[in-house]
Amino acid sequence: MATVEYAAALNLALREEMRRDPRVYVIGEDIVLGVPFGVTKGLAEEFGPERVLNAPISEAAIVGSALGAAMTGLRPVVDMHFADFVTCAMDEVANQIAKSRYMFGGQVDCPLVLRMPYGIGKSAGGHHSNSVEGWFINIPGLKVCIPSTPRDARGLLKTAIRDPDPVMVFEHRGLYRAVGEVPEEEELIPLGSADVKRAGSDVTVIATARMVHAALEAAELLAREGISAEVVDPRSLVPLDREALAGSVAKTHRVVIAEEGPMRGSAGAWLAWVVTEECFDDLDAPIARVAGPNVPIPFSPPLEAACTPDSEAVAAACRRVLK
Amino acid sequence: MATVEYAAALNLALREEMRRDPRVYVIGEDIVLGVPFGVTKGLAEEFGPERVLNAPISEAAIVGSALGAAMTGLRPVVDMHFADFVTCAMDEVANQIAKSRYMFGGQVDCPLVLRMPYGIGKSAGGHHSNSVEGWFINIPGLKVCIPSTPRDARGLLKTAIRDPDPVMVFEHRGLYRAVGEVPEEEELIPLGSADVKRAGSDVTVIATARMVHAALEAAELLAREGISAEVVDPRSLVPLDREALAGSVAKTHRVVIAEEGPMRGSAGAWLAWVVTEECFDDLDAPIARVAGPNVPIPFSPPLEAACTPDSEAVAAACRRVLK
Amino acid sequence: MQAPGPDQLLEMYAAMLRVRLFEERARELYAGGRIPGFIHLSVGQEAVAVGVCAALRRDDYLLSTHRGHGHLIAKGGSLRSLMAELYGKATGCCRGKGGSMHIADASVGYLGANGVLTAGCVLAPGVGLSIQMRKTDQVVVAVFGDGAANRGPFHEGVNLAALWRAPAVFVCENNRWASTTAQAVSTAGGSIAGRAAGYGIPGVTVDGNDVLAVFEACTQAVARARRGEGPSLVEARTIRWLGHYEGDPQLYRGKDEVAEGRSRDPVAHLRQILEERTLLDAADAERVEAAVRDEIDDAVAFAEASPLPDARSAFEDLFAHYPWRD
Amino acid sequence: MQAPGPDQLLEMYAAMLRVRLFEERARELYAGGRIPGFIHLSVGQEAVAVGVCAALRRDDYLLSTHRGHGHLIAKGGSLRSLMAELYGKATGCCRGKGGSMHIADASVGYLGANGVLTAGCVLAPGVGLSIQMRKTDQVVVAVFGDGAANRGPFHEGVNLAALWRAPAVFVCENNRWASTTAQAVSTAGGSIAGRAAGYGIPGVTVDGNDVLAVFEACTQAVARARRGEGPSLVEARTIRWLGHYEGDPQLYRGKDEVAEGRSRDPVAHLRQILEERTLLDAADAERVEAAVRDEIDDAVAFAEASPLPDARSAFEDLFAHYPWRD
Ligand SMILES: Cc1ncc(C[n+]2csc(CCOP(=O)(O)OP(=O)(O)O)c2C)c(N)n1
Ligand SMILES: Cc1ncc(C[n+]2csc(CCOP(=O)(O)OP(=O)(O)O)c2C)c(N)n1
Ligand SMILES: [Mg+2]
Ligand SMILES: [Mg+2]
Repeated sequence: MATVEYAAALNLALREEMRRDPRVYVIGEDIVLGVPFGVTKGLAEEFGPERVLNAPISEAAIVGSALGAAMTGLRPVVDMHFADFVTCAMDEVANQIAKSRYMFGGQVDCPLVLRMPYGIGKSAGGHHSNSVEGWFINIPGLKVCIPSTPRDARGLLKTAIRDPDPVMVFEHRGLYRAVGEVPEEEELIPLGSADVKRAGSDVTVIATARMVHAALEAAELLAREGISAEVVDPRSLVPLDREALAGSVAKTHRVVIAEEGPMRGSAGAWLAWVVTEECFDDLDAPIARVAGPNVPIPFSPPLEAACTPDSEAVAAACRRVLK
Repeated sequence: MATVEYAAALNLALREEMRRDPRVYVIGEDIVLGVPFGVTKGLAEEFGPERVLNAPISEAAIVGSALGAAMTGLRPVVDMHFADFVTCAMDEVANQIAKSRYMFGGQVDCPLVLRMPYGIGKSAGGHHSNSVEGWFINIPGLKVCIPSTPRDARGLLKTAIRDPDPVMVFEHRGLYRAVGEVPEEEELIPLGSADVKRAGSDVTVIATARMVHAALEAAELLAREGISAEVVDPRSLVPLDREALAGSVAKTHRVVIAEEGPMRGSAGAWLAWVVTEECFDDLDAPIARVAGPNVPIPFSPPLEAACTPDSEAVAAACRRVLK
Repeated sequence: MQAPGPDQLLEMYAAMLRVRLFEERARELYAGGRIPGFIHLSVGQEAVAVGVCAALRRDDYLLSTHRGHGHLIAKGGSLRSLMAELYGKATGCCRGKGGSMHIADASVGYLGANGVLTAGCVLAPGVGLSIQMRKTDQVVVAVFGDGAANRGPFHEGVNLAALWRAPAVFVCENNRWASTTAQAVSTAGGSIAGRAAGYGIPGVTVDGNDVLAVFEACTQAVARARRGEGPSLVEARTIRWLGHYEGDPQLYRGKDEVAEGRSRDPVAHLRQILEERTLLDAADAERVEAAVRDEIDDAVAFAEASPLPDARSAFEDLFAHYPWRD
Repeated sequence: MQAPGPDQLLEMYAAMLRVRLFEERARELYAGGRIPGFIHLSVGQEAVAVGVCAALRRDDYLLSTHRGHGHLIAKGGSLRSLMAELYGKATGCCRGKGGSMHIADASVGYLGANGVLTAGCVLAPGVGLSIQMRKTDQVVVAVFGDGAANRGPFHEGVNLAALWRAPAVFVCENNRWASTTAQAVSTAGGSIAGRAAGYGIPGVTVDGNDVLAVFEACTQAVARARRGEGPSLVEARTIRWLGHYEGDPQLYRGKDEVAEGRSRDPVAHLRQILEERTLLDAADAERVEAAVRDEIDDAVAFAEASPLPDARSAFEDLFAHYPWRD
């Protein structure tokens, strides 16, 4: 095991897959130098400008061209720069990438990956802090994963690149510098396999991306209070490992769902639905949700903090469902 | 009361508001002739081409220009042509319209309306059948209504036009020819006021748009079986009339939520969450949801039918929660 | 450029007729309730589809529009699976999932009609990139309407293709109208070809009722693309004889425009050229037409005889691998 | 066009200095940890902001970019509320919600910086429409970068404004770079002004380091717009002296470019003109600079002294009416 940053683990996944498969290329704005998060740094040196393409500021064409390439034999990995800007290529994602295979009756494959750096942090303000994964789980035809650790990031991105279908990878930008262990040997993590990040018996916290870490911190706090929290990371939202979620709830009977995006209409609401559907009889208390408030993310640090769900919020929700 | 079509009721609302307020204008593709749904028919004759603007096929500019106009004193009503094409103006809606007031600290108002003809019907295929309201309830800064009858359509659209904030109006295109009574006198229906479309005591069906009618048909079927279903139409999703939903559930203790869009990550999942949050102790059975499957809407009639939730599905769900 | 030889001219004539008669037949079938949904026909515009595709090889790619039957036919796609798709049958090219607005025939490089205007313009550079990376000498054509030229993806797609020197040709099928809206009031500057200069690529306007003019312009553009010299834009000015969609009352235009179209009938025009060059006489013409009618009859019979898809197939084709409950 | 008189020239000089010194101060404050988030500075580009805004009235509108401090200052916005906003203070122009990338000062028609590139280009025709419908003779300017010119909203916005003959001016602030990407490799055709012809509107390229050149081109474009003759495009070629954002290691360019910029310092250039015309001597210059420094000191003191916003205010300003629980 090597200890690496989340960004470096993603970089490793890209390198490994680009070495393995000459059809894989990466495209995005400023990716040759790997600005701003460093994920694609050094790839151009190894794979040349033909496979590491700095694109003009043309999100629709970046994403649309990836579909054109994928339909005709390549395996594009698109760097969305900030997930917020997927709005500028929304038709390409929602109507073209998600639907082409289906509408054409399976005549074409669309093996492509959209890397989506997302989330709140560092006072980036309303246009650079959005959590938009909820939109995409509502679009049939897309797979959606959301790694929380360097190891998951590498393993899921590799799987995503090999997947014959379009996969979005939501990378929380607050995690790029987070470190963790990554196996030396190649590792593929299947989509649809949740991971228990901490075992516990009193309450199940289902958390994604940065909120996994908030949940782990909360679990520490709660442990001191004698509460044993299990932290389950779905790792992919589509497909979703319903069995793993249900298995945990069958044990704990209490559920907290934690995400960063706005409370209303989000992925967490869907997860809550799935838990209710799978585990209604197992639930001893109403599910609690932790999510951002229904406002854009404001700039000023105290305002941003007020809109950022944290470990305290998770801990409080756990106490609530245990009351 | 006059009996009019849903499309005509919307047309009436536009006329009334354009007469009342010279700042109101309508813009969209082919709206002078009112193609394809007839909602804007005849407006150009009455209000002239300055206030009824046929736009080029430039969704981003149509929607973006509406924001520019709204911020500087006008009251645009945008005809999205098909809600599906909001993907082509997603940044303008999600990052500009929804966020400007907030990010600018309240310096500007953004009073504009986006009319969103949506839904399944007539084998229009994957690019003209989407239900996307779920994305927008997940975007703070937008109000979202979804009328099911001519009366609601007129009353809500009028309120939306007078609202100082951006409002999306989801108009199911399968309802445009539906008829219903509309008061002769002016009527404004406030956002955030649900309507009980049929009173009942055994089960609450929360349904939107076309599914309200499916629910009413289902209620008829069920009545013959001795089951009394109450049909509650939220009419707006943001704001949401939580009290009315809770009030109905307090009476029936059983809930079915019916919508047309895909099951995963949709508005119905959010409604289910709200019901659980408001009424956990009142619920005598798990909530049931009726929604479309997680596929794009296919073209061929039997396939389309297989993907269109109907009154049978609602009735079956009611029976299920009553078992 | 080499002028098309007799055989190619005759092939083009048959293709023009194939499009014309297919569309007319689709029209009848739609009126008779055999075809569900909405259809946008290309009667009067055949010279564009055929002129473009005659300049292409079978392994070249084409990204089409909502008005795409003619492009598919001209590209050499199967009439049977096309007609079956319009019917919504299980044997349709998209297994009944697509319909008129989403037909595709990957076997001839036809990468899809599109219900979203201008969508193909951003796919095109990516197809071009794929050609470059796979080191084949294929070419990709993106067709779009005059109305569609006003959407952002036109700008982004042309710019990107130009930067990459992608082997792409952007073909604007300018039929003067975007549904009820005249080109003159939706397209500032008045010329779509004129916009090419802004991206440093060639842009030409041709008579889109003259298949040889379209063919010539496209042949040059395609040759340039194959040589690795990058994309071009061809604006073909033509006239749509029928409504925007079947059922369109056409309140927005007078009968004179259609009369003008008919007076410049692209099929008759090519026939006249063939006759002048004594490549076709009345008997030949009848034979060609009969053969095309047979093909279409066969396609209709195939579509009629085919089964509707099983409802369960609605849940197939979304993903290559779809092993989970969702 | 009338050449600017002495007073206006002196005002422009003060404005240039105001932008320059504000940006330099913001840089120090950012380095010192007083300003959170990310900032994009416009040092070296002052002639664009000032040349554009000098051609505008206070009641004209401006839609800005992520690099928007200079535009706000040149438009006459309050330094105090700008600086307080950069600090994230409650007294900031956006009450701390916006920050550098989302500053706005509606009191001077500055309708916002924007974290999404090119967004202003589609807002502009609507502001123009509003001006037309309200029958004022205002003008709207949309500023965008050279990189931003490659996004679709540029195309759609310019086309729509041209169709409407909107009183709009599109100003491309071409500083050669879009973050790490050179204009040459992102903009096919090489000229943004050259794209104007495709929409039938005037497009000119000017030396963006020469405030008088920018002013002259913009004055003509603004006059044209006010006369109801429609939009124009002005491409001002300038040089950014600092990184794309504060902290940018600038690995993508050599020092020579910044040296070139400094050798064509737009502030020094105007000062030289003023000196040549004997409108400014060393003592005047010192006085102007001292006054500007005082303004900036005052703005910093205001920002420093202002309170941070109360966390509860995060839940205000979303809607004009927000009476419900959600
Ligand atoms: C993005 C988008 N906007 C609007 C529509 C609705 N629509 C379908 S066809 C059409 C007119 C298209 O005109 P043009 O591009 O000139 O093609 P033509 O129909 O003339 O072949 C419109 C507005 C659409 N399908 N997609
Ligand atoms: C739609 C969108 N895409 C990408 C970005 C990220 N980004 C911010 S500034 C920038 C470069 C902008 O270049 P240019 O338009 O030339 O303006 P400049 O920074 O040179 O002033 C990029 C890519 C963004 N903010 N918005
Ligand atoms: Mg047309
Ligand atoms: Mg730049």
